Amino acid sequence: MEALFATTTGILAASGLYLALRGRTFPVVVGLTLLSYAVNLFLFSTGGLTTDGAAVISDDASKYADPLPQALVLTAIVIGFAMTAFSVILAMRVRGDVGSDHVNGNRVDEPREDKS
Amino acid sequence: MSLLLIVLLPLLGSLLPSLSSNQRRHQCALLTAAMPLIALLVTLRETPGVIAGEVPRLAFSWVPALGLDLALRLDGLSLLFVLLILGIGLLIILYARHYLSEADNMPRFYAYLMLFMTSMLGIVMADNLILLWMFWELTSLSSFLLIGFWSHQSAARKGARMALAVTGMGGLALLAGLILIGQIVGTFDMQTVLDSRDVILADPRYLPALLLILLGAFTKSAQFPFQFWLPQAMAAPTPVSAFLHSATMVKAGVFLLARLHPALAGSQEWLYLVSLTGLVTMLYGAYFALIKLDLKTILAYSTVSHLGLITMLFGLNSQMAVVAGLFHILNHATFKAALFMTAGIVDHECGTRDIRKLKGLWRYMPMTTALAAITAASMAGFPLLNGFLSKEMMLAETLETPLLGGLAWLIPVLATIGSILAAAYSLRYVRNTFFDGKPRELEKTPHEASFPMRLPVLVLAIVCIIIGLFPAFSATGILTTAADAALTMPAPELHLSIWHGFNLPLLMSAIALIGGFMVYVLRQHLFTFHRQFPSRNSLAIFEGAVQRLVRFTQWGIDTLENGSLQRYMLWVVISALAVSGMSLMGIETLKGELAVQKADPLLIVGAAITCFAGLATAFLHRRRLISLIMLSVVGLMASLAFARFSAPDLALTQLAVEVVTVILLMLALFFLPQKTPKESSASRIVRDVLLAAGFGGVVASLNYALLTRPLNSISDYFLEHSVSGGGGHNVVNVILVDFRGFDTLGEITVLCIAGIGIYKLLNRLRLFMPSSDSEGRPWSPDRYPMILASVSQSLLPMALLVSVFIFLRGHNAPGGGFIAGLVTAVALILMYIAHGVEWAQQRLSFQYQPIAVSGVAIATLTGVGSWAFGYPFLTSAFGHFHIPLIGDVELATAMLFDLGVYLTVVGATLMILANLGKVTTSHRPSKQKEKA
Amino acid sequence: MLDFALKISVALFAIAIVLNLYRVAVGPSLPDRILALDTMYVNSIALIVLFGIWLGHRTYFEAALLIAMLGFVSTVAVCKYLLRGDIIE
Amino acid sequence: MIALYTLMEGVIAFFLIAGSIFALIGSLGLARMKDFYMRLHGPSKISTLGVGCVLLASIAYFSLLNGGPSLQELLITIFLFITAPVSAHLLSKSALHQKLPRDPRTRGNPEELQEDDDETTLEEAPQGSSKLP
Repeated sequence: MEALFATTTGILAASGLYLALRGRTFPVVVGLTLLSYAVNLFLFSTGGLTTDGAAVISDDASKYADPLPQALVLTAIVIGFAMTAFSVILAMRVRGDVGSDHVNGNRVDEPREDKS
Repeated sequence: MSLLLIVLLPLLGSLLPSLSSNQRRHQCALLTAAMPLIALLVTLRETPGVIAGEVPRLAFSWVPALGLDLALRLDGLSLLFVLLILGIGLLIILYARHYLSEADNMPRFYAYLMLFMTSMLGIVMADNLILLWMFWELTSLSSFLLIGFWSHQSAARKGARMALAVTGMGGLALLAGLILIGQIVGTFDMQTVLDSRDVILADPRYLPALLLILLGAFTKSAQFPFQFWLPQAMAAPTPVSAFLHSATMVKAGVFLLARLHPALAGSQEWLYLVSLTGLVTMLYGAYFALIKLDLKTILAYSTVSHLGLITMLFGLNSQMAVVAGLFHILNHATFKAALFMTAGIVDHECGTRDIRKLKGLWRYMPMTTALAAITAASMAGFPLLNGFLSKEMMLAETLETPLLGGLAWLIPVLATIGSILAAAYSLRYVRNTFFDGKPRELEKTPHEASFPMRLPVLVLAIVCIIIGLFPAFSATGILTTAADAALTMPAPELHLSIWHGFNLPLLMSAIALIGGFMVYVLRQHLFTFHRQFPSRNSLAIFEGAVQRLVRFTQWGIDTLENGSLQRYMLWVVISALAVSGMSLMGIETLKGELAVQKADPLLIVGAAITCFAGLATAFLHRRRLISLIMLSVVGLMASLAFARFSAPDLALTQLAVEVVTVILLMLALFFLPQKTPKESSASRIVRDVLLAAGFGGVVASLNYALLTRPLNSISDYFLEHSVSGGGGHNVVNVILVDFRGFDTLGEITVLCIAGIGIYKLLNRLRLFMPSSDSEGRPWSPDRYPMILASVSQSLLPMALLVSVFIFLRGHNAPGGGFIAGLVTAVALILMYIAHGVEWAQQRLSFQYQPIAVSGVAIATLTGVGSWAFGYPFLTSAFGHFHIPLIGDVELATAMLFDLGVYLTVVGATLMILANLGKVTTSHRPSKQKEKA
Repeated sequence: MLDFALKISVALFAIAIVLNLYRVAVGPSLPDRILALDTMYVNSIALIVLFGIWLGHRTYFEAALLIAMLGFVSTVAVCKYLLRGDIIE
Repeated sequence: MIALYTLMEGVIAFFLIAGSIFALIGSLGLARMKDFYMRLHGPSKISTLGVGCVLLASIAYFSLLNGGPSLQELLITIFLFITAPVSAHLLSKSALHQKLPRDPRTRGNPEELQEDDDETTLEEAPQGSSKLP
């Protein structure tokens, strides 16, 4: 199970990184989102993989899932959204101001119909 | 309290000039002078007490963690300097009023001057090493402003920059040295440090600390080899030079030597380093003072020379030498300030400072000539003037030094040579400027300066004469107190008098004066000799170094920062890979000692789906919408994984965020190309695939290694104290809103800021809106499908109910502010999707920015509220209440905090999405419009 | 009996999700993929509920509820995108 | 009492099995049917029914476990039953908008698909043929 989990995290991270290395803004943003999924899973797993741990404190619960990584990842997810949103808007702004959606700010090779 | 007044009044004075306009110059000068005048009176009131042996002190704790206190003291040493700074400062204010031309911005000048005066007073009165250093750096900064006051002149800018660079770097070295001293002694408190001489001298860190501190002092006091900045600083207006280079700036270095003398002096290192540096500087400065042609440059080099003299005296490890040094500080300040002012008068009236053009000015300005002659004679060490007294003491001390052992006779000889040169350049200064024929090639006919401009010089000249004639009456008291502060034991009894009988020092003085005259007469030979050396312009060398540095950094920037995000990413990833790969190589086996759990088939299927969808997102990235759909599959699977591994809160959050992200990305996609062009070269793709695979491999190995090793978590604390301490059963939520509430506060602040940033970025953004989709089909004319519109409206109350439910239960069951906020936001976004912006805005008649901000405010106020009850920030209180239907609800202040979180999330999310939706401004073809 | 039924049920739902993924992957049209994604959401609800029954407590009830709600919203959003391009207008 | 439990267990098991079979059939339809319009049927009707069955099983199970009616799952059921038709409607709307090809044997000739002169299917459509505003 651990190996399976780790492999999945690795594949998600690899896919995310590949996208983040692309030259256009949209794949980069998607890649960052994917990468943040991978990172969240990774961080979450630092508390160990608990299958039937209780999520809330109760008297008859025998084992609990580690709450600390969960709290960390919870805020990480929300902040990750804010970051994605910000980079997406930045990408739109670049398109509006530069006229291209290339991450390096190139003004070249923009199809004609996209100019308004 | 009066101590604080002395420092703060000039600071206040730096604000006052700006109240007056540039035209009303009298008013401006008066306003400026008022504050230091009051401060001087306060100081004078304290003076009798200080001379009697009291040391008024004042301390407030400022940053206890750094050992930084706002501590001031006024001992004898401080008193001497405070009187000099304030007294000469007042004269400078008067002088500057008449010196500055109409074009100069006088309020600005005075503001800088007062700021400088404040920082100088701070240095001399600081009772804490770090505080002293702070004021020290402030003098560097404010002197930068003063030297570069005529910022339209290139020389002023360059001189100011050089002074800042040299003294600023010295300041950093000083900080390091002071910290070392603080480490040795264990405190930064001045008195403790001064009393711990034995501890400091015995510590192995003494030498590095000493070197660093001396570096700071020597750069400030322009000691060899850092003397070069001082002549360049002559580009400053003359009042500034007169102030900085007589009583203040450069004296800060020698002040530091005197201040730390009780703690650091007495060792062989101190003896050699300080006294030899001083000796070399004295000779070097004196030689160049004789060579140079510009009046102010001559004075600058003579200042360097005299500072060397003082430094040498402090270095001699003799008590009387320290007294002599302090005495010379006082004397030098008086005559040098006066001399600078005469140079300023000459410059002001003749339009040049070139000694070759100036001659015979006594015809035009007899008063100034007389004053210059008196003060220059004092500088030369002429009897009956104050300079003579301290110089003779200096000569007497050099005779007794053990320095250089068998070669000790060299010291008095060299000191006498320095004195000869001093007499020569003093004579040259006076004779070449004011006598010796008639002026040539002057631009305007010189005339005597106005009386107010001469007045400060007159005052200083009188002081020179008074001290020279009645030293015992005028200077003994303050010198003895000052020496008490600068020495470990009571100062030796001081017998200041003009006549000590025929002795060796008197002979040396006589040799100096006669020799000086002879050197002056024979100076042409010296000039001829000097011309054989290639001239070296320190400014050019320094500027060249600066240019090289700039070119080097520019090269570095061009090489590393070429504007390509892809390249930055590449470097970041490669370095991350290197670091984490290295640490992975450090462990023996990848698998740790923990037993591996068995994987069930469902999990395998789930992992396979996730991996497949993740890879598909990457491979299909050129068809963007499909890639996005694949991304949602990954998101869904991730949240199922969170649910599977006992993290319901995360599953909920992940779900909500995933949907919001998809909506966001689709909103953005509308304005971006639908497909990514094929532009990566094959080799680039191979490189990226390899890099990504390597990265994935490292992440997977790291994760596996982590998962199979035993965990040492602090979570047990949270689990134990969640109910008793936080009053909630959902530990994750309790951690968020209670245990680590401060982190959460930071996070919602970030969220709020991101929302506001996006709002601003979208402001007046105009983008092309495609009128048809990527296949060229025009958009469907049906803007708001009716079924969707009506059904979604009935779903809204249900969704809001769910979010309230999740919010209220959050403390005890999965849920909480974050998730409830996201659910509410999604529910409202559905309204936007179904009915459009206009419809939604009419019904939701509130702005989202205030909601987000008020959320942060509520959360902060909740935290602040606990202060009102005497608890630390963000302490929570709670109680349990039973609400019908919902169940046992706990009402805690944490709940209020959670409400803040909720509002922030709702506000920020809607601020982002709704504003993005609003970018489409123009009305597009629709069914409704066609009908109309 | 219940245990056995649960296992069968989970297995069938897992197969169903794999079939959905197949449709998401091959398409061929965008509505096909969206439909498959929506079905995947619905099947996930069932999986979560089954998981809850297996554990014997209802901690995951909210998760199921949210999938129902949010899956709908995301489907609606993508459909609106296909129809109008701009989903919030 | 034990008989009741056994009976209830049987009922729950029945609902579970039935629900999952329904869901499987729905997804099978999604995977196997010939064109989009046919594929839409499976998930939107049968899968919803399947999940409904599972939710019923859950209601029964937790009622049994807690010894009282446990109706929270009803909320999910209501939600699903309201939203499923709406999403199906929107999906078919967008499919018609995109003029997705249909199986030639389909009877009826909906208005939206009549001017079906577009030869290219969705996936091979050339990029960037949209007109300037």
